[in-house]
Amino acid sequence: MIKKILIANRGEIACRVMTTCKEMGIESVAVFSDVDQKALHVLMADYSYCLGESEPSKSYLNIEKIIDAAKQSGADAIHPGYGFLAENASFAARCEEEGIIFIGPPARVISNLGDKTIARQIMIKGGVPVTPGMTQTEPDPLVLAREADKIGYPVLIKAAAGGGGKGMRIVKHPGEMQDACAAASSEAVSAFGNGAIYLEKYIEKPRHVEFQILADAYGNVIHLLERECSIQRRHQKIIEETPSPGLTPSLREEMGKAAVAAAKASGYVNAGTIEFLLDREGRFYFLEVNTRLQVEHPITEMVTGIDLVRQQIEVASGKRLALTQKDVFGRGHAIECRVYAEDPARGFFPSPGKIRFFQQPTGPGIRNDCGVYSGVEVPVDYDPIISKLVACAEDREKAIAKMIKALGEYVILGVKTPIPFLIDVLKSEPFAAGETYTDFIEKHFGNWTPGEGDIDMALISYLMNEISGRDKTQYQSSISQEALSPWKTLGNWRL
Amino acid sequence: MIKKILIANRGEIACRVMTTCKEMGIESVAVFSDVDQKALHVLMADYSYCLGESEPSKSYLNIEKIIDAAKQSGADAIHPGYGFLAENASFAARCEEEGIIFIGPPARVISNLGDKTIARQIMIKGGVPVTPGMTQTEPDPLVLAREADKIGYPVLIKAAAGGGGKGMRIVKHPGEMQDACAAASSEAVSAFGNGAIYLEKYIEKPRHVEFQILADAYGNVIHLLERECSIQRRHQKIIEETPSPGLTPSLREEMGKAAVAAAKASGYVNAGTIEFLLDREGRFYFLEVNTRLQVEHPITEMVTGIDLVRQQIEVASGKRLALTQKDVFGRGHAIECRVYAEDPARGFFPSPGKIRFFQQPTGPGIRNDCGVYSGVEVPVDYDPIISKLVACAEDREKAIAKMIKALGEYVILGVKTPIPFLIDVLKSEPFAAGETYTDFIEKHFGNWTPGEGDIDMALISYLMNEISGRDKTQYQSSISQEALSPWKTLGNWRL
Amino acid sequence: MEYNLIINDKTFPVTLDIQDGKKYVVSIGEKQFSVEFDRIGEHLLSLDVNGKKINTYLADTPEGKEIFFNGKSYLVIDADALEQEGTRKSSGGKSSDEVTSPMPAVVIKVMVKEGDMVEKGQGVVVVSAMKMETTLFAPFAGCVTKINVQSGDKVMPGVILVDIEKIEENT
Amino acid sequence: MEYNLIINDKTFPVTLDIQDGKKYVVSIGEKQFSVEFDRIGEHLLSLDVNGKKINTYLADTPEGKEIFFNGKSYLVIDADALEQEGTRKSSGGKSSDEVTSPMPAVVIKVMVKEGDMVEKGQGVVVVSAMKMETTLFAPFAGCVTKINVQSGDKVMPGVILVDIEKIEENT
Repeated sequence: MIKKILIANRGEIACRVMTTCKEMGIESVAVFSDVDQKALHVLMADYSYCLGESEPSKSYLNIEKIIDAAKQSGADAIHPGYGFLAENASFAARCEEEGIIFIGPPARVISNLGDKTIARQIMIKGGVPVTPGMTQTEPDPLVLAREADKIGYPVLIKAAAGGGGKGMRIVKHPGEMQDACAAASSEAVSAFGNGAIYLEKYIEKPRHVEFQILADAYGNVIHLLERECSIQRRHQKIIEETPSPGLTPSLREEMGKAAVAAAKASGYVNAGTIEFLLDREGRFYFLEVNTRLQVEHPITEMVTGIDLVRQQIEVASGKRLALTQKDVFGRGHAIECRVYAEDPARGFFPSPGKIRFFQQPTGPGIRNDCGVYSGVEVPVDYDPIISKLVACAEDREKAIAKMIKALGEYVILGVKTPIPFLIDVLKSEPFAAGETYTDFIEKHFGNWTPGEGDIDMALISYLMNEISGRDKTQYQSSISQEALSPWKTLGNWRL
Repeated sequence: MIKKILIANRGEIACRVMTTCKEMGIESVAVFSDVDQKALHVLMADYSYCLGESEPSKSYLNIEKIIDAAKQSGADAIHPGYGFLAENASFAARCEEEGIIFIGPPARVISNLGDKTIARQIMIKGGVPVTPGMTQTEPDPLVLAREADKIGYPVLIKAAAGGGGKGMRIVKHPGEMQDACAAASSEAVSAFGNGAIYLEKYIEKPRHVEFQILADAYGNVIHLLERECSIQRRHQKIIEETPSPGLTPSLREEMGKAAVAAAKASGYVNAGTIEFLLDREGRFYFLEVNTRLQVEHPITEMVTGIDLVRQQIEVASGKRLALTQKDVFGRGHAIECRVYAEDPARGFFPSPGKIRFFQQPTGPGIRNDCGVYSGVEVPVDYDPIISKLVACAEDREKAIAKMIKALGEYVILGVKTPIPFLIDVLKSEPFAAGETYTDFIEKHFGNWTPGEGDIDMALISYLMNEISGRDKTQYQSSISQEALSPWKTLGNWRL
Repeated sequence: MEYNLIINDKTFPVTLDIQDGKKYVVSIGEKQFSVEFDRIGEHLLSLDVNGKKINTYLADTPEGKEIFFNGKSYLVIDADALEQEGTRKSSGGKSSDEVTSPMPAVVIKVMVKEGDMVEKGQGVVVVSAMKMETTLFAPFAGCVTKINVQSGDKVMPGVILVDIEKIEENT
Repeated sequence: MEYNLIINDKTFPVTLDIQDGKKYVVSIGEKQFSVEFDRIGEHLLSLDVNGKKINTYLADTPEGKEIFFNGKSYLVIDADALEQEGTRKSSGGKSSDEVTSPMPAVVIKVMVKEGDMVEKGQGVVVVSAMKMETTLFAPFAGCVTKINVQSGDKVMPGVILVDIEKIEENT
């Protein structure tokens, strides 16, 4: 069994992994860059290793330094979290070579599924529905245009190495083909160092629905139901929920089977996510596999009651899955909001800086996977996520109400956050109606502004604080009136 | 529908009720005594009314003042919480008279079930198993002795108005009968103003197992599974869990049916708890009905996913139960620890005072129903509960591990708490084995002492704090280095 | 007491009167508010405004006093104090003729050339930082007088990327 | 530097050496610890002790410095500072001849009479407060010289309920 895990990550996800480690009696090792010396994940760990300069390539992306830290600390295993090295096949391979357990799928699986055309081929062989399109990359725009004619416009040009919307172009008319190919390929070169592109049918106004899967090393695969992740800005999810408002029980069963088939076809081991696009007619198409713990995994944990990190660690230890498909059932409805240090009023531009006051919402059905605390700096160097707030209640309407209440009570002073934006989205008619398609933000909140708010109350607060500031000495001295404690009278022996 | 609720209580339970009010869009009105002006429940409310002097009879137990506050504030309904006026039939009747909805059962039901002998008669009629014993009070010790001979020793003398272990005596031999009757009766007089006693078979080494029930005004009754509450000190529960380690599925079903029968027999409406004693042979006996929200209700909410306060409010609004028995199923295992301001090393003596620093544990599956914050005073005037910490996980073993971790991270400085005691109980062999009988604390932890602990680490901390204190000016000046923020460079327009 | 407080570049004259020991009257324009409060901690005030309670959280930031309640933050600045300080703050409501990056970043694209006329809010430069690209917009209508960077340049906060000469609008 | 620190009435001589800028060596008896730390907030230190990390929380209380980690609190007092102050604190380890209630309470029962000999830890008075009854015990063996209360009396903290004259033990 694993006794000590190095977490090759930072922020909320490193903290999340350590929580389960501690419950399992496993020691945790944090790694950190210079700017993260006082980061929450460092405080939470049993041991910590400094990786040096803050630049990701010199710290959290530096394979040599991380392997070295694992060896020095005597860690049996490495958990990569998400981002950074989580889907880096060479890192997984390097761990395998060094005899360190990589908590994730085998390097070969990461590598195969990381290439979109290979992944498509695997899925087609496994009988998983894919969007009509090519299974090979193609440099010649003329060949691509012929394929587009066969599939029918609109089509989507995609980069083989793609991710995060980079190297993607929608083409609605044959005339746009040549320019779009050139643009997508050059974008892909600069983003991934690989300009290879291919072409798929473009699905209009889809939902993004993904299935959580769990697989052990003995061929047992189950799914843990779906997550709907259609609320995105710049191709990044910001609100996720489960169950999806777009699924019927029979569609859920069908998609779940496809997800399990996808995992089996790729020889998957450990936790992973099969992403699908779901069109308005209830047809679904394989999109990609995320070969790691997903950012939005907590909503699955809330509705299934299963700790996914524990499952990951047990599978990585070589254990068989203790769960079968019939042990998995969802109850209630969970919603996650991603809370970044960013300014929703100015194009979600990052807003790093010192958190001057921080107070998390709490209460029944509330979970906040968090990586910061009062007084800490959100550094400019990394993804500016502060936390993921999750609300779970009996049904969707109650979960929305719970989330709106929790967001309203989430105090983060010193950096901007999307909280007022998230509240407006959750209170909106189309969200309440479950009309969550991938164009949701663009369509309904493209021109969002925070609005005036309650200026009067802000002015009143300012004044009362000024007034109270004058009494600050008095306030503080009352704090130190310790002499009045009844315990003073105990004399010098204890009851 | 109810629009504004006055919560006739304080502390964590008042806060708990307000949380659901807010999620339901219902305004909340707090009442408070002079010492509670800055209490958390006052901060959380939309409106608040001062009741005056801290003495309970002049504030939280003062029916006139509370009715007056409800009228002044325009509250439609009153939620009594637990304790104080929660099981006071006159208060419920008074609310009925004033046209204010009392969120609890009808006054008549409270009154009937509050008298133990009447309650026994109701249960016998309803076919609910009761401990062999008398259904009438009896002043003559000779008559009581004859009854005891019939039932067989040991027997338990109980006060009709009893509660909290007062007016109770175990009698093992006929010779002790006369003295025991006199003692129990006089104790009952001074505790309840009513010396009436009766007699039951004494169940040796039982488990305390209770069932949560929900009933609407139309005769629909369901149960929400059981809670095991055997870990008690001075007849007060300190650790509760669900499911009970002592129940088989068939016994659970049988007891659940008895609980529903008990509720129906008494004409119950709203949420309530049917308490049973369970003997070593799996026989169970009606103990009493708690005609209110129970302190330990959160563990039921965790495993069933149902918000009991919401159900209470909806039933009180005249709605039919939306749930049927088949909608209720438990998942996972939940444990609650009650955290009081008290000193476990000195007979659990209350330890009121100022909370100098407070930091709640958080994380997946953790809930802390809390009534305090950093800097608040725990007053000497009331029940010294700080919070109820709840951990929920896949199974009992994991829930115990989660609770031990959470307790270890629960920072409460300034007042004593039972946290080290609770950790030792949860780590103990008999607890792990589920050997939770009502004599658990007495048997296994009667002579508990906190132990030395890690003196070295405490000394080291002290020294490092001293060292760091010298640099405090330096530390504080680094806090105010605001001038270095990159945002400073934004100039005078905003991006 | 009279205050001039700035929120979102608007100045609000506000008066504060002490009614008795604990009660205050705040006047904002035509509106009057009866206010009581308790200080709960360094960052928290519990207010009672016209009988309704609300908790507000406060902290000092380089830009002014940040005040949070009901899921929304407000930046409040005392105009008089500002004047006394004699410094210009970012929310002081005056104009600037500079486009700078708010943080260390790489220039991805310059979208204008010298001599171009730009509208208020028009994209001027695209920079990339913290794993995301962002467009810097013109803060007002004007004429681009100088471009100091090109695609690929690393820029630090405060470096002026593009100079824009303002054309007065009717506001 | 040398310190004499008191925990649970025991005094521990401790020495502290600064090794380099950030490293310290703490010696407690025969044991040596290599320590680094970061101050995280007013009440929190992040320590690294012999390579293993631990967070400890601290606050001043009237009785001394309260230190919390791993679910347990410790009360630490600087014996030297105590001496300088010239005051006796409750954990100072000296004797008292008073029995007082720790809070406002009602006397339920007096279990001794004047002239009684009592053992250390013997129940002396039962009081009721905060919904519970508690027994006050004799802090040491001795002779009851005076009883100042009777059943039903309301007592305030600091009121001496019973005077006990100490009989010296061999400790």
